[in-house]
Amino acid sequence: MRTTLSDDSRTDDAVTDTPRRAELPELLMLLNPAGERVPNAEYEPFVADVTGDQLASLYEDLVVVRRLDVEATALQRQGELALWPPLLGQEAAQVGSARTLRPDDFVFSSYRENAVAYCRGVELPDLLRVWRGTAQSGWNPYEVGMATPSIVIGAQTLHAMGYAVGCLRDGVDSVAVAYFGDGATSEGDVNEAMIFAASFRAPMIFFCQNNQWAISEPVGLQAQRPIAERAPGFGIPSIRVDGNDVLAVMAATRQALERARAGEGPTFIEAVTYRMGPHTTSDDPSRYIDPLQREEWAAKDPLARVEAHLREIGVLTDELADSIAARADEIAGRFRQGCVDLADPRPLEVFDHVYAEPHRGIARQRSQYAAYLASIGEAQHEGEQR
Amino acid sequence: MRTTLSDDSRTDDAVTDTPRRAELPELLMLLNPAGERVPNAEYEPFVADVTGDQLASLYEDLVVVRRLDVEATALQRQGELALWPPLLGQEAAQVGSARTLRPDDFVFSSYRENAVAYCRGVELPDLLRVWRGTAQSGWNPYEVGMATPSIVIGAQTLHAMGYAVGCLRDGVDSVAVAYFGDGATSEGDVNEAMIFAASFRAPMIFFCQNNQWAISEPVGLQAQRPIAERAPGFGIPSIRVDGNDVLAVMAATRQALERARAGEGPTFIEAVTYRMGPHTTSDDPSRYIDPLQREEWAAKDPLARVEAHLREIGVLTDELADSIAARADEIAGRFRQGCVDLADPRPLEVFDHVYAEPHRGIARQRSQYAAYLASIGEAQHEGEQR
Amino acid sequence: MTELTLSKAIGSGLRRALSDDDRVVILGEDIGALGGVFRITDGLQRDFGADRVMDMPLAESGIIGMAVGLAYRGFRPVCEIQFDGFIYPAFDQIVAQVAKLHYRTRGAVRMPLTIRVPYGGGIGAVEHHSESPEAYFTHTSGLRVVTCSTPQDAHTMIRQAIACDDPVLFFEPKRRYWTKGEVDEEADFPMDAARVVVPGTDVTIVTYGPLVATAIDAAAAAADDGLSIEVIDLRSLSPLDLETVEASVRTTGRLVIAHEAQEFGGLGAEIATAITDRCFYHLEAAPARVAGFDVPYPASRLEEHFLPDLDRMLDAVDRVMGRENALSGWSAS
Amino acid sequence: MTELTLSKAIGSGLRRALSDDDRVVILGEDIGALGGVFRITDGLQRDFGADRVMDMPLAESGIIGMAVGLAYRGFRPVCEIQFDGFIYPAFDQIVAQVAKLHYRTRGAVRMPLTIRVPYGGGIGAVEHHSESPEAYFTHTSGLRVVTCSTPQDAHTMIRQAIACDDPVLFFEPKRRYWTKGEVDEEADFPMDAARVVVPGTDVTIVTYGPLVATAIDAAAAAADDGLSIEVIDLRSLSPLDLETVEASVRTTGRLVIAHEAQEFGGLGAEIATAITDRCFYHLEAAPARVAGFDVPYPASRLEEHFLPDLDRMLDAVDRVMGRENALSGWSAS
Ligand SMILES: Cc1ncc(C[n+]2csc(CCOP(=O)(O)OP(=O)(O)O)c2C)c(N)n1
Ligand SMILES: Cc1ncc(C[n+]2csc(CCOP(=O)(O)OP(=O)(O)O)c2C)c(N)n1
Ligand SMILES: [Mg+2]
Ligand SMILES: [Mg+2]
Repeated sequence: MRTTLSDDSRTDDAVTDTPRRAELPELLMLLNPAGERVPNAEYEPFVADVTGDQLASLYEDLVVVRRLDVEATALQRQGELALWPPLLGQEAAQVGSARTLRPDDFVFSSYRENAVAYCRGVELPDLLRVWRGTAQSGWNPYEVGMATPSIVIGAQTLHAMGYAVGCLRDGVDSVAVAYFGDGATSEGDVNEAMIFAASFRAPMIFFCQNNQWAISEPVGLQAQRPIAERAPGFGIPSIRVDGNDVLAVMAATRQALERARAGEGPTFIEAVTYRMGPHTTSDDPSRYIDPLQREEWAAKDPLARVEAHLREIGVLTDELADSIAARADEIAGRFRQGCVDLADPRPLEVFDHVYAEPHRGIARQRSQYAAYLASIGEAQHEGEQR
Repeated sequence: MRTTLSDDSRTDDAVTDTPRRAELPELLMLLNPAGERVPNAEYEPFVADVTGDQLASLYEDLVVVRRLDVEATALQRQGELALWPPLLGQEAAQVGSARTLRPDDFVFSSYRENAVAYCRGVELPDLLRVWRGTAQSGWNPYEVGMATPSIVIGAQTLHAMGYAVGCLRDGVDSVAVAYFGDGATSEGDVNEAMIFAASFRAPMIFFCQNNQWAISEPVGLQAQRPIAERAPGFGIPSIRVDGNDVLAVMAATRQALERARAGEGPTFIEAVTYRMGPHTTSDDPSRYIDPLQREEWAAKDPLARVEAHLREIGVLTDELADSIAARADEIAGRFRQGCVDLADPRPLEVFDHVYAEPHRGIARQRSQYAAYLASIGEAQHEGEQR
Repeated sequence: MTELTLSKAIGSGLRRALSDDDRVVILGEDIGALGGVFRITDGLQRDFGADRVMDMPLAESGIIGMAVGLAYRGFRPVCEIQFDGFIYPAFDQIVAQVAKLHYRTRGAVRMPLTIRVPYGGGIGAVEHHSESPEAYFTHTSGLRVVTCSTPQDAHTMIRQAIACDDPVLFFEPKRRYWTKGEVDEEADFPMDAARVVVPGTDVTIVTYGPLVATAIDAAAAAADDGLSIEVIDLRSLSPLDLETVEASVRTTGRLVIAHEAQEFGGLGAEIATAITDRCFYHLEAAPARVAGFDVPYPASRLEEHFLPDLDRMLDAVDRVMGRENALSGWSAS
Repeated sequence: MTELTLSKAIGSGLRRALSDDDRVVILGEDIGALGGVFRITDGLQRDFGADRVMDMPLAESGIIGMAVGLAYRGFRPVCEIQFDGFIYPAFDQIVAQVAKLHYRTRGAVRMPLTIRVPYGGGIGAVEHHSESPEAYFTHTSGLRVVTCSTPQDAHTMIRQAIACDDPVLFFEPKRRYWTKGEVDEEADFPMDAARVVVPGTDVTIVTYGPLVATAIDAAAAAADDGLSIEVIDLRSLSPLDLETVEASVRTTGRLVIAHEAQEFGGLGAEIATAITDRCFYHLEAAPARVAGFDVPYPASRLEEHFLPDLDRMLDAVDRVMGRENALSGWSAS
């Protein structure tokens, strides 16, 4: 080995500090947990047009998606669903961002964005097909502007980036929105998506719901610094927003959308929120969650603050509250009914849509299996629901 | 779809600027292209102990590795090597960092770090085995503290991270150093390595030689911001250093090593340099490189400035220069001889070392192939060099 | 001897490995406080510390790449991939690094990694949670690939895998995690030796992992029908113990191979080809495969139509026996 | 008709695809100003612009993931992976996304991607530049996998692949890039139809890509020896045109399968198994495989001992003919 001029030979040990970095703006909040508006000259203009009635409509969505979420959990407990990933606590992050999009925008999400899907107009039973196990996707992405959710963590962020570049090439000002979690930020794909998006100035939003947990892992395992600090290093502006504040989420999303539509490229939004339920209905958070932490977050509930505010400004009367509750119940009823009505697929559907064009291998296996089913007397199942 | 509260409905369009970020420190430079020392109170202490003789020893290495690089290119042109990836222009980045390491530190590099390997004490012919095609690795990593270079871009950064965590677990203060290029920073693996390294406070250095090119792609395609700006977002301090300034590289590396040995975790160093040659001997840079850019960089040559400085301070006499040149020629001669002397592997070596423990499949194929070789009269090849 | 479930048998094997060798470390997502989503590592972090049982950031390539570095430094890392369908982000690290480093370095660097992968279907899960990707790895030189079907094998083989100086993919048949059986911690056998589970003389069924139980049932059902089926549990998928299969087929002359993985290019093809080569003059019929269809793993309400079951195995037995079967009279279009 | 090298024939196919359909875009590393490391895309960025022929950041998962998004938006992306050994970082996007999205979405979303992969050895390259990873993809349901051996096929098939509404892995036999041949731009044939290259009656050699030329030489050499060999170029590796192979083996009764990829679990096993199933009573001998050994691709000065060549093919022919061969009298240990 060459003679080492190693650091050991030095006497002075002037280890310097981590290079100084500007602190990122504080968490953006426009409506505090008590339901009071927080003044903010920079971001208020983004929601200045939201009337009391519109806020009430957002509130209704918050109530409805929470109701649906609770209903789905119940359906799972009753054996009607195989699994459900609750979004309890993340209603404002999802509704606030999704209600801000245009129909021609396109969402690429993970599995937990059921409130986003609801806001995109996905039919109620379609929200449940995957979780009941009758299909691997619930809806036609092109009908609602939302891709089939990705279960492989982070993969969808690249798809959003590609779609956004496609929008650029097509000369339209639609925007792609990638939803993902705090855990997802550790996957190579999410980082590659940021690199490509910056390079191509892709009109897209990286919408990270930092709900503090990736199953049992606290966000501190994935990130030593606030997640929003990563994007600027890639050349992507970012913002940390109170994810339990529907107005703040809306304002940040609108800012990002405008930037994207104006040709200024991607924005990264970290919506800081909390997963109030288990990871999924299969999870046992008692093994890892400190109940005190959960309680702290319960005090920052995304619905309560909107309710308080709407009462304060006189929009939410008891009457309206009742009618919203009734509407939520009614929707939940249809949701439940839609769930139990979901038909099982027919056996030979196992061979459908593997390829878009005819395929000799599949054709042969399909016929063989049909013959097999006939031989064991299951032929009658074909052509009719089982 | 739910009624959209889209951004179109807003009249005011207060798109704000990208969040302000502190500018990173300027490129660290301690010896300018004219060979003058640049005062720097923060970093000078890291090289205050480097005597004129030591600097001359560094200079000798710079001269030797350039000489070896030129020789290897010639060997390739003459058909003695299948390929060679020149490091021309990157001598200071490699020698300055490698000479700063201790024997018990461990390097994980890419294919272009032949000067690093030389400084780690790799035997001359061992530098060439891979490029002549006689083996897929040149040396035993444990003998020189340097892993077999990774050709898959970026993969080695994760290995360095794992090795560094291993050092922590073993309670030793050795440091792992990952060398990689500007292009590599786009790979998911490199980003994951930063995330893990930050999370585990791995005692390691991310040493990025930004030579401005990834084959034909300019660094601007990979990065919209200086590469060193990424690391802080992951919680890793970083520095941009003039990669053609051997002293600056040394200072930055020592700072990072001290930090790592003191338990303060990883550091990211971006050594800004230039690939003065083709990507490899198979490349045709005339298709994509602007000769003017290359000329500009030629003026910042990493050897010239050390030579000027050493002459200025009276250490480099004509006599010493001649003896260094003679030594470089002598080493190059041994290098060439070592190359042509490299023996071809014996046929059945194709089956060696697939597994560390006996394997019935390999044993069988090996015997069968031995029988086959015997049947076509090649048995005599076995047991002797071909 | 204690009675354990297959999952607990793996857990106790990991525990033994951690106590026997302090170079063993475990890496994975949610393996610490949670004990893994299947609770295989339950209690291990508590008992061996977070320095040896390490929760990993959510990145599979990162996990395997980190293990490579640890192996370079002399550790024996055991990595958990949470589900079969999440191993692909780590594919490059596994096939281009883990599998090749010993060869690349001409033996200088050992890669004694174990990569645990809960695999297979039949648990009513959503997409990516029911796959059988073993053939990608059996086709990769430099790796060893094993699986297990009993608590005893699970316990012994996980310890063998960890002790092995080569990288081992350890596939765990997740739908059999709750299978119970006696476990003798001192038991030993070669990790790459197949096991004749049921002896028989008319037909050989070769299978592994989750379908061993199904094959045993098939043998029982066939016995009622007067047919004697030999069931072989491969245990090791790479290398294959072809000698054991060959010996059986020399007797029976008839071979059925079953796996959950898709048929086309699956391990069944390798077994059929190798055995046809070795037993050409002993075969009474072409080897038959019973495997997943060549479609992506379907939604769970369709999985019974994807997964080989007892009836499909018996139908294949009828086929190699030349008896009436589903395809009698069937012709390809 | 023009005489072109195989590489230029692909280039001209890409050029036609770009002019015929403005939804076609090309993505890859170094494909712009450089024209790709093999110059396949030479001049395309100049002529079609950087919006359609796009240099990509150095990240393969990113490239394929981006193509998925473009396909979602109705584009037909053609991705270049620079070398065979660099496809693995994209493995997850290919097998878990590209291959499955059409199935997952019940046909709502099409994935008409083409993924071009220069593959195979024999060019004296360093590690990762000579691999034959096709079996990983043929085992993946939802993908189509093709390769080519002549400039004509190269030209026609790359256009077919791009026009196909399914994802197609297009493997390019890089050591045959310089093979010359006539190319008729209007030629057409089914992309999944095998081609009988040399008709014969004694032995069938089935192969594809780089080894087709070797098999033709083997047939010529055997003819001198009085043996009539039929050479079949598969073209499509998934699906397989088993009908063409079956018809041949029904005549010859003897099958040799050759590929560069490692033997264990390679495509040869699938072909041998399927043909044994279809032609059991016509086979005079067990099908023989001539393939890469089950070792990682070795250093280039050893590659002649890894790659199947004419002599090894002829030895396998002797084996299936029951003639004296290398393994006569050989026995496994
Ligand atoms: C590639 C991959 N690895 C592992 C998993 C298993 N898994 C499912 S969800 C999850 C945690 C995700 O955390 P986060 O990204 O924060 O999203 P959240 O669940 O909190 O919404 C894990 C590890 C997966 N789905 N995909
Ligand atoms: C995963 C992977 N993709 C592609 C390649 C082909 N390739 C070899 S070198 C190179 C460029 C690397 O650029 P950079 O990281 O800047 O290193 P430099 O060559 O400039 O030293 C590419 C694309 C590779 N080796 N590995
Ligand atoms: Mg989370
Ligand atoms: Mg570079």
